[in-house]
Amino acid sequence: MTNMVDSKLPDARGYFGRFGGVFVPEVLVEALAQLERATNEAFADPAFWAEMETLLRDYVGRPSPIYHAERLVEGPHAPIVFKREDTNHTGAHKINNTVGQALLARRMGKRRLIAETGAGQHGVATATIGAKLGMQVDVYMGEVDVERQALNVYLMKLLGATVHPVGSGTRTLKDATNEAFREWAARVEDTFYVIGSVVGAHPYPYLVREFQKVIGLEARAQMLERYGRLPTDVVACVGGGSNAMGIFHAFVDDPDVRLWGVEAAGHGLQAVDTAASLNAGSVGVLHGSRSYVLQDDEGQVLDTHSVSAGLDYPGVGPEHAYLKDSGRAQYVAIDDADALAAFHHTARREGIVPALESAHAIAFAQRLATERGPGGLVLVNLSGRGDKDVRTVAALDGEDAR
Amino acid sequence: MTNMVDSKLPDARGYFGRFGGVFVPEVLVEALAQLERATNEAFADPAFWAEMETLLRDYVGRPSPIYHAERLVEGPHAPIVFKREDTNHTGAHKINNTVGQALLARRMGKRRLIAETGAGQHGVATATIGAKLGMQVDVYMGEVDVERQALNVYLMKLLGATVHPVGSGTRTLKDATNEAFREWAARVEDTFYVIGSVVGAHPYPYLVREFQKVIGLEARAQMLERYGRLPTDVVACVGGGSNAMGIFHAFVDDPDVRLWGVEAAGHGLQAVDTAASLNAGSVGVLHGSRSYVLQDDEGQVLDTHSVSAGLDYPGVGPEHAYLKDSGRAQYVAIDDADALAAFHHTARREGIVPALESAHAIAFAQRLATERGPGGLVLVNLSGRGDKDVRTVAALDGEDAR
Amino acid sequence: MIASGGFDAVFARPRAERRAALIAYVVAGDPDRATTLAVIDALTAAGVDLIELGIPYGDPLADGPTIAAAAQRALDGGTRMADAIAIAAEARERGAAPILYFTYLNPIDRYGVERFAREAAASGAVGAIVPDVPLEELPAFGPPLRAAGLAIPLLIAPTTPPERAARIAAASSGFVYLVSRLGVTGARREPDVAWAASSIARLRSATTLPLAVGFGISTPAHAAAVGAVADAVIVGSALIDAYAGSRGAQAAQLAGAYARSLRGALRPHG
Amino acid sequence: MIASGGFDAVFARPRAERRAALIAYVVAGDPDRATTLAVIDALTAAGVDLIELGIPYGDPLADGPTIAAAAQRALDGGTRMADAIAIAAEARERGAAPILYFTYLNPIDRYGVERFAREAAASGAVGAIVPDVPLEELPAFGPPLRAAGLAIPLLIAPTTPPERAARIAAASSGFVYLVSRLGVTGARREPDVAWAASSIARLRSATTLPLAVGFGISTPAHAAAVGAVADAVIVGSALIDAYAGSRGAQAAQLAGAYARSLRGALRPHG
Ligand SMILES: Cc1ncc(COP(=O)(O)O)c(C=O)c1O
Ligand SMILES: Cc1ncc(COP(=O)(O)O)c(C=O)c1O
Repeated sequence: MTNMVDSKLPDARGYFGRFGGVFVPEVLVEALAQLERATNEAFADPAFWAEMETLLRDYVGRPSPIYHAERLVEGPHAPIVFKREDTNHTGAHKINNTVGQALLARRMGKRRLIAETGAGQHGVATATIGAKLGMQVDVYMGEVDVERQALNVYLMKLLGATVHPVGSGTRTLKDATNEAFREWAARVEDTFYVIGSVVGAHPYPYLVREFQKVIGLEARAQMLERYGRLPTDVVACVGGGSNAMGIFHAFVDDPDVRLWGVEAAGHGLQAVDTAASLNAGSVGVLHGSRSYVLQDDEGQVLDTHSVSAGLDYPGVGPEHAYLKDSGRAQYVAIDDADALAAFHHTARREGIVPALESAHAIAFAQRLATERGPGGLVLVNLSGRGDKDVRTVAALDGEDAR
Repeated sequence: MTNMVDSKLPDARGYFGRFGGVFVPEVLVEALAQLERATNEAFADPAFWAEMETLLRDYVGRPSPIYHAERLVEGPHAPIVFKREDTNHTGAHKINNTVGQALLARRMGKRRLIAETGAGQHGVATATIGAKLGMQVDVYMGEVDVERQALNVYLMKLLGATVHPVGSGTRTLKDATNEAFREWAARVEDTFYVIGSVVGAHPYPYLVREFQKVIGLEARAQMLERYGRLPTDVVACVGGGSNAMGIFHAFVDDPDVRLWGVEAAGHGLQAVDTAASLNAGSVGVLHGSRSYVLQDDEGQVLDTHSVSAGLDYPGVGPEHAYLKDSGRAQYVAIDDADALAAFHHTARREGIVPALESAHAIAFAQRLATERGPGGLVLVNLSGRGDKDVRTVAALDGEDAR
Repeated sequence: MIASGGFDAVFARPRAERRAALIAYVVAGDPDRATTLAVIDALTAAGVDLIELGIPYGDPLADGPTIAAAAQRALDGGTRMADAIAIAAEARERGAAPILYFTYLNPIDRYGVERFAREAAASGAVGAIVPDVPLEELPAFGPPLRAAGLAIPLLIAPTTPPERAARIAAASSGFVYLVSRLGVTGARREPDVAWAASSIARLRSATTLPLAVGFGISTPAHAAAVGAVADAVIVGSALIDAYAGSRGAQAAQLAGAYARSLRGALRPHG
Repeated sequence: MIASGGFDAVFARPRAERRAALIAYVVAGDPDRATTLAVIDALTAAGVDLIELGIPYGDPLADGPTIAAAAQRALDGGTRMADAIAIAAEARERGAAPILYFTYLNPIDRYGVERFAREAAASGAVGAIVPDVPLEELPAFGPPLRAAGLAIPLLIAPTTPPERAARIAAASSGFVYLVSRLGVTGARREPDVAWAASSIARLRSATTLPLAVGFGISTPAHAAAVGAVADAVIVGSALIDAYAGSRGAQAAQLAGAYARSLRGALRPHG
């Protein structure tokens, strides 16, 4: 039985306990307030959810299955069950959120979507729904990432989106996010900013969670139906934290279900090169809300590192900060080497090539399953497929995979 | 109302009308007979189908949705509905078949799977289920294809399979298939040959169809549920013909449903460089059965060309030859340029990047939908997703997408 | 503590001269401490009424490329919070125009809001603008600064609804900062003078504070047009552009010349 | 029509000499017509009893890399069906050993089975092996060839169940071809002599036809071992390897020498 928290948060000011809020230039305050009103209206409108459900079913391909990964661990262990977000259209949970936000945007009369992207997954997911709904899409992406993720850049072009390389700061995701905020500030009237995780100013952490919570709702029902009981543990990787909140939310009020967020330790928690905001960061304000941030003693945000682009972010959603401080969820970290080992192991033993992000969750789940023993039941959010990562891994392995 | 055919075929000797049969060296005849017996036993065993259904649901992610592609065609037109095989694990219909054959192999006590592959899709699908079931997998692939599909080659390695480059003949799919047959002949006792389409000697065309017919069974029920009626037309691309047979089979006995197979015309039906066996070929024997073959006047099999690797094959399943000759299905061809245009169009208008194979079907369906007008209802088998083709298309477009 | 004279002193001279005040933004430590000090001296000499001193931050959400790059140059040069405060203190000691800090919440938060308030006040500054602390977060953030005698000018944007603008004006101190157009700081896009004029007219009834207008002001013509309706004209990116790439005396000369051109455009109100 | 003497003539001499016959496989046109003719002459001179003449096919499912490559060389050299038949006819006219065609169904089918039967018989050949036409397909394929007087030796593999082997033997003509091990043609893997011996023993009761053994025979020792139990020994890939890369007289010399080494190993039955 774990510490209880309030699953009805955020409060009216966008707070989860002391985390969250709205820390943005005044020019965006009204846009966020508008978005909050539109969100509340939409969420209260059955027609909105009906359209959402149709798209999730026919376009995204939901429900995603749960799958017993039988060959992952040897010796006595708890069954490990994957929630298969990798089977979604575009290959990850990201699309659940972009579909929802694009519908909100259309409802608000905005014809243009903007998004930040790191590795390109959220950019592709935004470009995807933009193409489907006939909306203009502009994606902001750090120059460094444009260079190393040429495939996703081309994919976004194929989908009709325009990719804008961002040359400021570290020229990666953090700066792309800054730039998207700036672009939004410049064109708030006709532009909807589609944020890719449970980060940013209120109402983003809330609405992204609401769009992603379908993962946990489905998984909870599927576990009860298949196993006649809830999992003992739920494990998910945490970058910004959207897939994790997506699967955690449905279990937050189940006191006996332990929630585990797995961050990217990169080269290690003690190293400079890490991306584990909750494990190695401190409380700060980044991209519009208060949460844990990887920063120096002057409040300057640090460069991060993870082999997995989707976890390579110095912040984390405020609801995770709240769950951490309350003890309701525990946050651990897995380094590059262990994540890569889990990537290979899952491919070889299950015939599933996981996203490097998800491989962090799997690596931790393997240990946990052994620790729990046969009485346990470990649910892992397989947030995405690893096709996008094959070249990265091949390069690390010194293999050719053009 | 169209010509009727016998959907209960093949007959006991493996014939669909005058097509099919068993034309293999004697060393394989008994292996095929064994396979036929095992297939019949398995198909009569509810436990076999129960395991198959579990895997299709949890591992493959079935049922795949149907999806109304609203923005594909302008002007008055019949709705176009995609059957979304692209949402399957590994990204195409191929996995339905490899899961089935791997279960058959295990039932027969064979611990080793071999497969031929062209672009690598079937190789990856075989490596995938082999990894999951803990079976050894050897994949035969032409040297030319190994060179140009390095990514899939690496993916197979990741999944624990061994890829054997084939240096004979044209060093492409046809020769890889020859080599797989030879390897099977050398190790029939412990080896199961997983054929990737409704081709080869009996019982392959039959059993592959039985494993793929889930596509049509699902789609038929989904259409009735969603639209209250059957489609007027069913469209699928035809390489070897497995995705097409998979969706056609459930509709063969519906006289008002027109069936359209779309072949790859490559540079055009009149050109030397084509892959349209039914449209430009003649009756012959290739890889163990009688069907249409692209061959010269001496019976030498021709080099083929299609921008889509999965359609780049000089033969076609015998059941298609039968459906063609009977008039029950019609076979048309779409050339590289039109397929590429449909590829781009579908990405931009629907946010779905189709496999180049499937883009052939879409290109034809666009025309058909306009011709049919609003009274029609066109079901297209979206056999796979196009992630695997993005580099090919980028190269054709002169874009960089490393 | 260096006497700041507070905000009354800032607006006394322009008020007496019946013209709009000129507020000039520079980043502390861009590209080095000596240059910043020289530039501040030159701006003072050019008749600038208030120096907005940017404390460099690596993720400046409200700033465009010019100021973001200037902040990065300052950070790359090793400028830390204490350095920025020391620059302000030294400038004041050398008789510079009043100084107002401009930075973001995170560096202040991390430094400690109380500590920042104390040291900022001690440096002789008149206040601080923190653009990512909107009205709603002010109660949690503002008191320590106010207690130290620092003003916190708040921003009103074109997107701010009138009722909210009035509340912001009421909560503001020092002056009210009207953002002259959508977007972030930067000289590349023009200010919306007509919108500024009508907002000013509306806000006069809501506050007695001076109304300053900034964002996109880069030419004497902009300054003249905005200065005709506002109590203060704020220039930032265009000034930084004017001396970017140079250092020391040369930078000071360029900054001074540029400031003079704007200052000259601020004619007494009709 | 060139008199073939039929299959009886093929086995008359080895029978008289109480030894196993030697059957040698070459691909027509590998690497050219003249070489093939010279090689056939040399094989005849070396005492080969029957020439298996491969009509090149690009997708030879029953053949390993050696024969597949030889066929490809012949095709690349432009060898067509008519060329292969003409080579057979010319060889026979020059007094070569009897000739048996070996090819696949598709080239024959496309050429026309009746036309092939007619022209093959006219070339003086004794029959044709078509390895991808199994027992079940023989009724549809065989009659035109048989009507033209051509024998169709069928193959029995290690995987063939005994009951089926007996049926194959019964349906075969000319001889019965026992495949000595799993897999396709090729010299790289050894024949299974023990299996061949036991199969031969079992088949004796099912047929009066000669029993030939092939696949993997490459050394005089293999020939001796197999020749001790079988009525004929078939060599293919190893022979092709022996002269691959050479042409004309040199090829003939190499092929002849190699054939003689095998022929010498075929001792009279005890
Ligand atoms: C597959 C996958 N998993 C996880 C993440 C991390 O994001 P979040 O923590 O918001 O789920 C990403 C981000 O790109 C991703 O692509
Ligand atoms: C996506 C896709 N569609 C179609 C095909 C063609 O095969 P078939 O005609 O057997 O469906 C392939 C073959 O690789 C494929 O990958």
